[in-house]
Amino acid sequence: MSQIPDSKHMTATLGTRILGSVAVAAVLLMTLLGLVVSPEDLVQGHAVRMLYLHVPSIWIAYAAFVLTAASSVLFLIRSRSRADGGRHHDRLAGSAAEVGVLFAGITLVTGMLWGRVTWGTYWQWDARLTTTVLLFVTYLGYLALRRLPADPIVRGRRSAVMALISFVNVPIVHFSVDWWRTLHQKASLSVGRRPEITGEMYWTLLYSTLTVTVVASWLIVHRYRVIRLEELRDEEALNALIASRLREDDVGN
Amino acid sequence: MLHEVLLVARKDLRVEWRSKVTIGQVAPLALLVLVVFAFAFDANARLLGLGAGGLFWVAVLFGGTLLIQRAFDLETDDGNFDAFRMSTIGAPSLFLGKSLGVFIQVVLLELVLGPGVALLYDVRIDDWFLLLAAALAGTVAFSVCGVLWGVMAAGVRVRATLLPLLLIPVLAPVLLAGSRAFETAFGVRAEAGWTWASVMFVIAAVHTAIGVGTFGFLLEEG
Amino acid sequence: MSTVVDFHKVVAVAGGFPVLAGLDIEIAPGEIVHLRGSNGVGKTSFLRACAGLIPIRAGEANVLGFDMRVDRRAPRRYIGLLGHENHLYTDLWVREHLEFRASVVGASEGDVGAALRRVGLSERLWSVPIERLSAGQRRRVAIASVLISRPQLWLLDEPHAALDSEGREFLDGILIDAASSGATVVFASHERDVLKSVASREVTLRGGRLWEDSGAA
Amino acid sequence: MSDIAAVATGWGLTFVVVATYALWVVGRGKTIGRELGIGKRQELGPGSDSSTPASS
Repeated sequence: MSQIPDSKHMTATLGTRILGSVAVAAVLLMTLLGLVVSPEDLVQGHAVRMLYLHVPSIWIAYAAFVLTAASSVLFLIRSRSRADGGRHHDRLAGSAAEVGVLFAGITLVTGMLWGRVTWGTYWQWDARLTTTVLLFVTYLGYLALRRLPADPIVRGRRSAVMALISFVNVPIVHFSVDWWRTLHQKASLSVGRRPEITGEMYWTLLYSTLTVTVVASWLIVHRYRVIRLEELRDEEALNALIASRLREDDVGN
Repeated sequence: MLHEVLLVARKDLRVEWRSKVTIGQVAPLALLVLVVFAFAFDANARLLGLGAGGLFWVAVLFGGTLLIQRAFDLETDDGNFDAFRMSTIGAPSLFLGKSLGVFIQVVLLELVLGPGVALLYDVRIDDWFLLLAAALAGTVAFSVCGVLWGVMAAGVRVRATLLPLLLIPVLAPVLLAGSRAFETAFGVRAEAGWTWASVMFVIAAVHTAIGVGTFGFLLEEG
Repeated sequence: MSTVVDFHKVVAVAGGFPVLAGLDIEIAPGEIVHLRGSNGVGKTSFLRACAGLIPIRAGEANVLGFDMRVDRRAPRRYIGLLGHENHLYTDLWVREHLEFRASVVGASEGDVGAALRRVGLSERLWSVPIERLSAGQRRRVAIASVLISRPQLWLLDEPHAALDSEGREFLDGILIDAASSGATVVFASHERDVLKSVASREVTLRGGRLWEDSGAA
Repeated sequence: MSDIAAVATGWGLTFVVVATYALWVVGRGKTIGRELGIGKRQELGPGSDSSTPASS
């Protein structure tokens, strides 16, 4: 009754070790490129170096929330047919959301520092900052909902629905806030448009984005495994409890 | 299905009729909030007039959140959700019925708050039609969102703190759109109030669809 | 249908605890089963599992011919459940509450009066808010709410709690009538002596499984 | 605040936060792994477990 399935890939695997090493090396190079090699911006000065964290962070935050939403939808439509009851998707949603919140927080902090230098104020009621802060709080709420003690399936359904609504809400929030105020520098990295940040700065930004993506993937994979281990531990305890309950009355029956 | 929706809504309204929580407690409380806003703005008539639209919706949000809480407490206090789970009433009907009940109670709240804002903040209404349309759209959006989140927080020990945390970020666009649309209706902002009103209709429609589709997931335990 | 409830080695988990651990039981139509056992042996969980409110983790469970592992919502409409809680809207008047319950199950206004009379609630209390009633009177309203849906399977958790002796007699009469008209009754109760008359079978649970069974009458 | 100070604060905070989170996640994984008596055989084979996300 009590066995640990495929236990060997629970903590570190060769794959994630390589990923982790790559991430560390990439971060070192990114620091070098971002803080030393790349030039100052003519207008922004050193403050442009903040964008090498700010822009990749918001990209990761959005990507993580997309992952959360996609996993949640899969959880809702597939949980009945999957052998694990959709727990895989639930874990993925949970770990991605946590990493997303982390990077949304980093986006806010770096953005505010950047704003202090460039705009002269920590906070502007600018569309993207406002959207980001709402997003940040929304997903903090999502994590709070996940932390509630509940049956795993109940919690999974509840948080999946919340992730779905939160995600559907992102464009609504963005549109309405954007419409309300627009003051932000236009998107720094966008496909099909001439980037406003050019040359070495552009490549540094691109490279940082890649690096942060690697770091975030590593974090998500490990967070996933921790959730899995926690579930496994609970499951173990429960199975042991069931086994002992099934045994205890055998003589009397 | 319509029959079931009306059954649920009528039950909730009858509970309100007997307990008078909305009219007797929540509405006076929301009025009090309007007074407190005047303290915050140092009773500056110009500022209050400019912000009246937004302050109205903040007061609605505050009172409405209490109403949502109440709407689900009366289901969980004595295990009434079990009765619903055992009944033939479908989850979509329950969702729509609860939303309708909350909607009517929020309308009651607004009927008290509206004149309060108009009198206390000295507001003149330029465009009645826009005002009513925006109020309708915002209230529908508030009700469906509220019921959707209300059931998620229902019966949880920390519901009183969890519900606002979940609800307010989602309602931020409604708050924004409602405020802007009201300002246009009050003639203090020359902006497309109708577009803001339609934003709220879209939000209401989206959340109604999600609620009808997912309420069953939220209701079932285990 | 030879059995109303057919549980075979059922394991059910609630709140991270195996509340049912290998429960075997069969209940036939028309039986009045008295569930016994001390606190925490799984009486409530058994009733809730029969009602499909707790998922079955292992084993086989059929209720009213529905496989509970496939769809545990299916039998609910034929089941009347009275839990520890009364499932009452305490702000409403007694009659209003019953009218709501009646309209949900498609019963008529006349049924409301009949059900209230059946549980012995005097007519002067019909237009009183439920919150003003005593615990025993509320229990009677709750029983009337179940009665009005004419269930095929009655699942009652401590239905006699808070009832006075008159209330218990009313309840016993209702249960006997239900069983003689073909319905099945399962109720949990600590109190042994009072209920001997009404129960056709006594089942004792222990540790989430069957311990003693007096057998079908 | 000078731009260099702002950049230093931003990068510093980010590194501290991400590193703390990473250490917490790994540490928690190791703790629970030890409780369950696994994690010692971690060098076995490449990650081919279908139920963990691809180690991109």
